[in-house]
Amino acid sequence: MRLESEWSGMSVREEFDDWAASGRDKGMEERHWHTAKHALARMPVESGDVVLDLGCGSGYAGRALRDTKGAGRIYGLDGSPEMARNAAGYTDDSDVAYLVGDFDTLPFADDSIDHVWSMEAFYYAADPHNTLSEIARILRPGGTFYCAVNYYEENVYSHEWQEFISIEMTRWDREQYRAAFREAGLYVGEQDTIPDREIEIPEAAAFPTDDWDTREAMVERYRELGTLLTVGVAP
Amino acid sequence: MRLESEWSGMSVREEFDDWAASGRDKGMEERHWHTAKHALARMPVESGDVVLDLGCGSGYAGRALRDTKGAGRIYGLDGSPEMARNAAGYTDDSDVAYLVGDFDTLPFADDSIDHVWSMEAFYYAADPHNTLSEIARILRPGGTFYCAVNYYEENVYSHEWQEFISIEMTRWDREQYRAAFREAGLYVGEQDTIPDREIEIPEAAAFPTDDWDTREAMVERYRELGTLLTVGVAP
Amino acid sequence: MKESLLEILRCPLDKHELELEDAEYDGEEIVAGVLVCAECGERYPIEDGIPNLLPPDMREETPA
Amino acid sequence: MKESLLEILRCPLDKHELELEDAEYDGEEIVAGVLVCAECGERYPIEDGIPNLLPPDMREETPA
Ligand SMILES: Nc1ncnc2c1ncn2[C@@H]1O[C@H](CSCC[C@H](N)C(=O)O)[C@@H](O)[C@H]1O
Ligand SMILES: Nc1ncnc2c1ncn2[C@@H]1O[C@H](CSCC[C@H](N)C(=O)O)[C@@H](O)[C@H]1O
Repeated sequence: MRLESEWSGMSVREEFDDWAASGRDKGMEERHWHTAKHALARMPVESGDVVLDLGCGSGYAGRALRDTKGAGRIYGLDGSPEMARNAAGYTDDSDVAYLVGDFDTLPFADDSIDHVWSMEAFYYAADPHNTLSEIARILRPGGTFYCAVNYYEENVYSHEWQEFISIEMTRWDREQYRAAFREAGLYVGEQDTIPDREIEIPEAAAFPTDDWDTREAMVERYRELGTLLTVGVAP
Repeated sequence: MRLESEWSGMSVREEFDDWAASGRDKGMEERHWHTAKHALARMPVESGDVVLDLGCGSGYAGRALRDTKGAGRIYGLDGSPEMARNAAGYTDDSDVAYLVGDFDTLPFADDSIDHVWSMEAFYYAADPHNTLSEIARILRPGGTFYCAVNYYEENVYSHEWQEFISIEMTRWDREQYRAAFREAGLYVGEQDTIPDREIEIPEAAAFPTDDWDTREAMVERYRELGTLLTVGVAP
Repeated sequence: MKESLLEILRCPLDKHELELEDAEYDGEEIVAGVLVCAECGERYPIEDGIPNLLPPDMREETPA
Repeated sequence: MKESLLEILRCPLDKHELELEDAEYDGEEIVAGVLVCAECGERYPIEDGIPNLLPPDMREETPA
């Protein structure tokens, strides 16, 4: 991990426009796909459903739901105009659209969305409790919120990430996620950690690497801890 | 697979009392644990919650939820008195209790259960739609029904099981499970197949075995298809 | 079974409350007795601490 | 964006409906225009087909 930025006080727009411009949207897509695809496969999306991808980055997740489950319309929302522009550039599908917006002020009508997806983005919300209330507001009854994060308390290897990012990140543990969902009026349907079985882990002799002191640590981070998924269901 | 029984018209009680007497409750526990433990880990059970295990067999699943999540009280219901008796014999925990009952007439008050679990049992219900309505009735709002089955349409290797069992089995596909849950008034929180990564699969040279013609078939059955999990959430 | 189970246990047929009769205890455990539906009067036995709430027609069944 | 998005899109501030002004179309796609809140009058631009619904204070931000 390199020190990408030491500026402080940047906005989501500034920080992630920068990431988009340097192609990090595609790098994240590749890495996140290892676990995201398993969480996406679990979603009870029916053909014709409207799905919102919060912090969509390159937008790969929504496009996958359209391909695999016949989702009717996919909206990818991102706070970075450059991310949304990149995402729009990766598809010609007119039932997939991107918009610029912020997690704390979701620009959608009450009960207008069937399912909400978010990968590695929720913890950037300035007020995550408010974001959950907003999600509960826009979901129709029985709609789900699939919230996937690699940055969480039990994943001790993720704690240092805050040093490299100028936006304040929320680091909840598993229980705090469940409690916050319930506080916002969402039922908790499941919680799980999804291991990344695909990232290549070199033989022991290769350690320390640039990023990992020991093979054990890398195994724990990816094969054991993985991505924390919390599923909320709107009443 | 051997022809265990060719009698017809047996009741759940007769068929499974027989299984219990010959120790098959423990054999099932061992095999089912490979995938059941992953589904159990996902359940949003909080400390103190009341959990009902439908068709509990040896009762291992409920005991695991008490150990790992601090469930407050566990009730295992089974239609076979011998299964319930065996299950009771495997624990001294006074907050774990077993009872004899049928899936179609659940002997519980409305809204009295926090979560319902069922592994490899639901499809024996004489009227599965009615059983789902009964589950929706006894769950409190936000309570979940974790329904895990190895016998389902997409698992073509399971189709022949009906030949060996005298009770009529319901073979739904993934979509039929989701539709039936919704019809009974449950939201669908997730649906997934959980591979069995633990069962030993011999080298190619060992095939055909008693049970499997080819290694590919055995790999598909266990590593790819696995256990179908459908999660319902009570409104 | 403990008495806490009684609080949520209901008659499988009409879902009315059950009354415990002829109870035998071992400490806090009810080891034997009969659960009687306050509405329809149907009787469900508790044997070795395990209540049998099968509807009567399934309980009485004899092997084919 | 297509007009179907307009049906569910709302003002991020007060959640009221938005009216489309100065729209430019490319087939069914709205490629440019302004979304105006029917209640508070706040204006949200559509550029290259992408509506920007950031609240005005986040939209106007300049680099630190
Ligand atoms: N408050 C906020 N509102 C809207 N988008 C935000 C946000 N905070 C962060 N984001 C966006 O969330 C994304 C996080 S990176 C993850 C991108 C994508 N989901 C993936 O899996 O690869 C960035 O694109 C960033 O611009
Ligand atoms: N209609 C019904 N009502 C109650 N129990 C039933 C039933 N049909 C089948 N069962 C019970 O369901 C169990 C299926 S075998 C599975 C047992 C256990 N869940 C495990 O994972 O190993 C048997 O114990 C059987 O007696």
